[in-house]
Amino acid sequence: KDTINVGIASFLTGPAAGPFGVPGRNGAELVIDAINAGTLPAPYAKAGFAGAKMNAIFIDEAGGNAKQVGEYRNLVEKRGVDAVLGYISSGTCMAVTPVAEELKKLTILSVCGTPRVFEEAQRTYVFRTQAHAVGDSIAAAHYVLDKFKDMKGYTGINQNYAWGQDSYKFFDVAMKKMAPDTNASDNPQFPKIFAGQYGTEISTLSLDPAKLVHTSFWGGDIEAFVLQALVRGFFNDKQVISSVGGSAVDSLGKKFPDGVVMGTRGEYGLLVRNNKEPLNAWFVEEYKKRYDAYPLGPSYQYANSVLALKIAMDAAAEKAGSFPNQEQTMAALKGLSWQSFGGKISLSLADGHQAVHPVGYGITKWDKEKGAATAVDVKFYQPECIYAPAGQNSVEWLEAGMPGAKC
Amino acid sequence: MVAAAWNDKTIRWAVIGFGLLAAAGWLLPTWVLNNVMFGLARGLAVLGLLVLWRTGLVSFGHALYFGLGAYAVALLEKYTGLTDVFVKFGAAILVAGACGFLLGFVLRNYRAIFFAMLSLAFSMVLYGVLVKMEVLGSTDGFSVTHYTIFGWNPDGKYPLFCFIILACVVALTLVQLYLKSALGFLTTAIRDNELRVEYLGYSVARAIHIKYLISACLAGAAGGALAMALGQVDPDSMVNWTVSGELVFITIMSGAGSVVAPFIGAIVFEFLRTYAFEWAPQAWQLIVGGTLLAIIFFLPGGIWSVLEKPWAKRETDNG
Amino acid sequence: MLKIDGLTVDIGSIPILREASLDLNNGEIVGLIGRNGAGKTTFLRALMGLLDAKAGQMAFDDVELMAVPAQRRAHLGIGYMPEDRKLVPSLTAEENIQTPVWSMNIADWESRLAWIYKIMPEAEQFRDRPSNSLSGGQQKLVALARALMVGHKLLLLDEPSEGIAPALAQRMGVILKDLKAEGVSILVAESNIHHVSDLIDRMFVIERGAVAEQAMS
Amino acid sequence: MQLITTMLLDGLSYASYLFIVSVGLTIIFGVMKILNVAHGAFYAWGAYGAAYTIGLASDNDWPDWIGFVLIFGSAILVGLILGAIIERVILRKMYHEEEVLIVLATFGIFLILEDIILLVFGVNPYFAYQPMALLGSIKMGGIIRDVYSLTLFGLAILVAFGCWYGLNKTKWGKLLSVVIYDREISLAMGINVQLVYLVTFILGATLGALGGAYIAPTISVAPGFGIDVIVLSFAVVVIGGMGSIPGALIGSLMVGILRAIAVHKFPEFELFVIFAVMAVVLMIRPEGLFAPEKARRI
Amino acid sequence: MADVPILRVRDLNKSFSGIVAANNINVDVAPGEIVGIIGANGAGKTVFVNMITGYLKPSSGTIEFNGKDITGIEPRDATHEGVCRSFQISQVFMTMSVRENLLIALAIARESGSAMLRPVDHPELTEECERLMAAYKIDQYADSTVSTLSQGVRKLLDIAMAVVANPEVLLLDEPTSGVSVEEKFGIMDIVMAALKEKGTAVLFVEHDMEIVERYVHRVLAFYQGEVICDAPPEEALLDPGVIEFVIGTDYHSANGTSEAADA
Ligand SMILES: Nc1ncnc2c1ncn2[C@@H]1O[C@H](COP(=O)(O)OP(=O)(O)OP(=O)(O)O)[C@@H](O)[C@H]1O
Ligand SMILES: Nc1ncnc2c1ncn2[C@@H]1O[C@H](COP(=O)(O)OP(=O)(O)OP(=O)(O)O)[C@@H](O)[C@H]1O
Ligand SMILES: [Mg+2]
Ligand SMILES: [Mg+2]
Repeated sequence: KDTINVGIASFLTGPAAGPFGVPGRNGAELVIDAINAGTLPAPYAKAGFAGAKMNAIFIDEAGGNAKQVGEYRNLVEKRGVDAVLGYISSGTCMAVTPVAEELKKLTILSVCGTPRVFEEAQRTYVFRTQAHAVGDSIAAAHYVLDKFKDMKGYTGINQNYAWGQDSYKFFDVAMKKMAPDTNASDNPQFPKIFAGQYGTEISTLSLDPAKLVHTSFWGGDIEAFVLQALVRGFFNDKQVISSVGGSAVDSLGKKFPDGVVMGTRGEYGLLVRNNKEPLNAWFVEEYKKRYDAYPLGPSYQYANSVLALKIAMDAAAEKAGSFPNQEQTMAALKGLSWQSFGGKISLSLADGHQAVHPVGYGITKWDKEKGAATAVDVKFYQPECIYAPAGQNSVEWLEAGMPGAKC
Repeated sequence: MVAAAWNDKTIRWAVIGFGLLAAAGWLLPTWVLNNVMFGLARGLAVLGLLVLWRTGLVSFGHALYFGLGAYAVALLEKYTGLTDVFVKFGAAILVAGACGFLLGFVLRNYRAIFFAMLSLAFSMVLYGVLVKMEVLGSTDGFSVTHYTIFGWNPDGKYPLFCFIILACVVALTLVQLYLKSALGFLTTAIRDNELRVEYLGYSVARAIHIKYLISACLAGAAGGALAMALGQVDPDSMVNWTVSGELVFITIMSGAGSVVAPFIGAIVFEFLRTYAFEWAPQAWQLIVGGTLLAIIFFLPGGIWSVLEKPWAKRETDNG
Repeated sequence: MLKIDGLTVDIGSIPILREASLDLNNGEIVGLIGRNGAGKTTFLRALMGLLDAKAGQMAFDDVELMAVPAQRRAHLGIGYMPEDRKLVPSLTAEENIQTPVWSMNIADWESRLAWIYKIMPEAEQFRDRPSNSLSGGQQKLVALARALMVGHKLLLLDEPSEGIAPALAQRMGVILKDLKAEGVSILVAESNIHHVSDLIDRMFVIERGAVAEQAMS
Repeated sequence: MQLITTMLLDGLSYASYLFIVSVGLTIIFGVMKILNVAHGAFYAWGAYGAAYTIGLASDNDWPDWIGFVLIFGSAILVGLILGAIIERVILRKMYHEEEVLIVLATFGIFLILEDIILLVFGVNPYFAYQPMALLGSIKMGGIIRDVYSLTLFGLAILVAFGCWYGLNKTKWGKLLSVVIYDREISLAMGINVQLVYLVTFILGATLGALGGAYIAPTISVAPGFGIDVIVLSFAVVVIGGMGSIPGALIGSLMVGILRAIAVHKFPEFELFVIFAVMAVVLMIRPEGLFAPEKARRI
Repeated sequence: MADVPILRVRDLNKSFSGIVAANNINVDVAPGEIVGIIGANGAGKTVFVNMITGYLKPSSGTIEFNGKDITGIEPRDATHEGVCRSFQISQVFMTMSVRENLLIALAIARESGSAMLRPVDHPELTEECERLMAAYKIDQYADSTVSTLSQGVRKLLDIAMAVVANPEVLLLDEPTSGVSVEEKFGIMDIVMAALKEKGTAVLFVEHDMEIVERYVHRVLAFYQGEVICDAPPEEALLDPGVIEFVIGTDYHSANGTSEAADA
């Protein structure tokens, strides 16, 4: 077989296209082309996916979960793809997973964060090369407690949908467990997603005695929030910690305030921008050359999914001595551990289907000389510290006070 | 009544058509089967909107009932483990119907844009509740994975497809009989002149309430059917105002000419979207919007108006 | 002053007026008489440009009306009173009478209004009431007054006495005769010849879209 | 006390926002009876116009105050071009159709315009924060506020007064009420109906674009942000009563203030405020706060 | 004439923000009686009809029908009681055909409860419908959409729709205005003959004195919300107040000719 068809879903339209979907697609595209041409750096320089070229079919993830379920079926049943990659929205991941199982199609989730995908049921055909969101919030709590020991209480502003609600909930529980005597605000804000106007919320947060403000805003929402908060001197007064606002750091450039704690959900994007590790350096370099922008978190996440597929297929081919079938590829993928474009990733949870990797935070700083955004005080937390051991439900583990965490 | 139904030309042909479709479903590729099934499910809701539209009312809030139906199915499975399609489907209709019956007391007094927007307000309240409530799945929603028919646990979607076709046939027949009855005949009359209807001695509010109830039940049935066909429920795809808008969109695209139109329109829409999406993943809205404009311009009577002429011609030929 | 020749109007594909011809001299009142559905209203609407004519000529003074867009015809001094009143419900009676003043230059509109009130004192009584509260006949009066505001050359009246109490209809006849004396030409569409037999100078009978002049008995 | 002033100011500024984004819809709805879904696209195009030109200006180191000129300039340009094209090419041929059909047509236009944005401007956000930064901030009621949002209030009052005056006190406004009621009688009274429609639509489109353009400095101008505005502005229009400018103003104020109270005190209900206000208003006044007069029929 | 009035109106008043549209109206109508209502424009005739049929609620006063108080009931209940009306401005279903208009009227009048779920096109209804259309001379328009019909035809349809419920009291608001002279007597003959047979009491508002003279037993003349004259036509039409405010002087001077023309 000399080509494989792979469906790749990411937001190509709508508000999530700019911060997530298109950077994600670009990351995938860059790496696919490099693999097809055999131009990836060592140890992945061998061309192709088990020798085959990948023909990527990009589809738009916009339109809601139900629509995506339909589109997933179309990908598999109508367009006959060999595997499906991608997905950003947690809801969509939750929705397509049972369908993937039903249709028995290898599916690698790239970005979505909800732990429920693998904790509600054992999956056979679905993998995720990104760690889940509980770890993001635990790492955030660690970072806050490491750097701002004497902050007076915390509050949050998060979008009113599952991602925002979960992010704050996990952060809140983690804080309560790790530092029981800090004050949690009784009035955290949950504005409607894409509301755009945050004047009232900024007033409320300003009146709140809590100093630390947690946000899982992304894309246009974080940008609007930053702009509106900035003129009102909000950042002089409050310490903001953002879990996925990375795109705003680049889009707003020097306008983005210094001193904001920023995460990227892994060893990605802003936090590793100047990291000289060869795979990462190659990725940043090539990405910049091709798209005239720095790769963001999602660029890494998609690229990593593509890379995982390649590694698994190559390994399976070697083992089988011929072009691997889906079962062989899945067997190779299961429990895989590999050096990705951003650090080491291991599929070590959920019986080898769910990835873990370090998660870090840093503090934004505008580098005047280079005219580029950077992060300082970057600190990564290792998987043993932020994820529940295999087989445990991570929310229950978190609520139990994270027994056995090694930090 | 069965005889009366069979005497009706539309019903007769629809039954035959749906029968053929059910047979063809055995041979169709799965993706076609799925898209047809989604289309038919939505068509049920559109049929309900057609009943309202004939009387001049457009609801921007029928996602409320659509969502109630879908969630009834999903919650039933999740919390009670009941999976029988008849039970699920019945529950969807019951929940939506009960809600429609109650809200009907309020909405029957509204017309035009105010009817549309008050419906919208009610549906957005449900949306807000779902988004807030984690036990109801928040924005992620639930999967609906299993279905059984009288204890039989079928493999694949074909039996479900047949079930949905059956539901469509029943709904279509009942609605057609209703529209041809004196009560249904009032539909256009109310749109034209409510005052006269009152003076003739019939309560307009009551007539509208009945229509509203019918449309709510059908939307509930549609939501339930789609939830089973799709295997997924969530607020954004089932309850948000965009869903209501989409249903209205299909209604008008289909045309109000016949009770068959909603199903044809909904299936066409399903395929239109699938192909637009495939051809232009970055600009599929442009294709959908352009098609919409083209239909409005060249077929103001909806897709049905294309079929209407040959259909009417048959009528004169036969009688 | 008005000469209509071979006017043919279709609505949809149904022929409504067939080669209708009619002429009207300065200072003349002419009746267009026909039974229900004969095409009277259609005739007047076509004259106002509210319906497209398929064929024919309509010479008004020296102007060919066919070449004048609908909204410009009123500017020539043609006042039209529709059969079904068509008052703007959100405006008062007086504002309704004034509507032409807003779109055209009617220099003497204030004196015209005063004159209208003089000849129709009823109208003055309800001048400030919203037109949607007026009775059917009162609305008819306002519609007539509005036509008078525009029509200093030609008045097209569609069943002006329908629904008007006889005492008032009688006075209206007098008013129209006065107008005629001032040189205004008037075309009255009527389904009941008795309403206008004293008023009109000549009569055209319209039947199924065909118009023919008939001698007055 | 501090809380009350804060809530009031927050409420006022949100109300101004609501009014500004919905006034264009009210005008088109009131006069032409068209529920213009494309309003969301005008809003988005206005914002893109402003953001794009302000970005250019800042790249060329033009003074920041130019931003204000560009906001109004781009709104007018967008309104004029899009408004004229859409009215003349599409809507003009549809006035005799059923109202829903026209709504659907505007929905089609919306979809198309949205995707054209995507094709022209791409997926990355545009910013136009310069005007907001220029005006800086001011301390009111113990809280720092940005002056720009306060000017929004002024603009809302100005636009409201302008529209109200134009509709109720000028000859043109009065002509509109005739055109609204009936096309034939308007023609018979010498009114150029086509022109009135064209001008009204352009005006509505310009106001829609102005909403977007003026809001642009406070937000990230990115794909898909026009959609929510549609529902918001529909709600405001319905609360106020079809086509009523004072109605829209009062409706905005009610929603704005109640929303501020909710955000400060009962954040769980924030999402419901606008719909709750709409439901309550409609229950009490089935056609909105300022319902237009109806014709007497019998 | 029977002594017990079928319709008894007592002290009826109605005003609209300062405008008095009904001022202490007292009227009794006997079963089968035919009453002509005349009056100046804006005198309150339509308002009177509207109050009897429940469209407007009187400010004060009572309306009794067959001894039952029907003041302020809903129009549809008035219809159920047996009080029906036609309209000055035709109220018909504009986008439907003449036949469909009548079928609906018939269906509502004849069917009740679940019978409303029977198809409308069953023979009893359609046959009666055809008869009615023939009687009102609108059968040639049976399949035309009403919006394409002239005002006069709509008027006929409007009246036909009012009588299908076989009311005991029928109120007609200007039944012949806009109906051409060729038809108006024919129509009134048909309507009146049918109603006489059933003993229906009819009150009709009319500006055409020929019609009034020809058909009514009694005339009610309205002026500024008051009944200024309640008498048989011979008497009423010569009443000076009535002449001044309602019928004018032309009518009597032209009377001879018009009677000759009708003969
Ligand atoms: N839109 C239409 N489509 C089809 N036919 C129409 C339409 N409008 C009018 N007609 C027909 O044109 C004919 C003339 O109508 P018109 O209204 O001019 O009559 P009229 O002489 O004014 O009658 P009336 O005295 O009853 O008002 C009628 O037979 C009517 O049915
Ligand atoms: N809804 C209303 N609001 C305000 N005033 C009204 C209303 N209805 C009627 N009127 C007024 O009440 C008076 C009586 O009106 P009505 O319609 O009964 O007159 P009418 O006798 O039927 O006259 P016509 O012969 O012109 O039809 C009129 O002055 C009218 O303006
Ligand atoms: Mg006519
Ligand atoms: Mg009257």
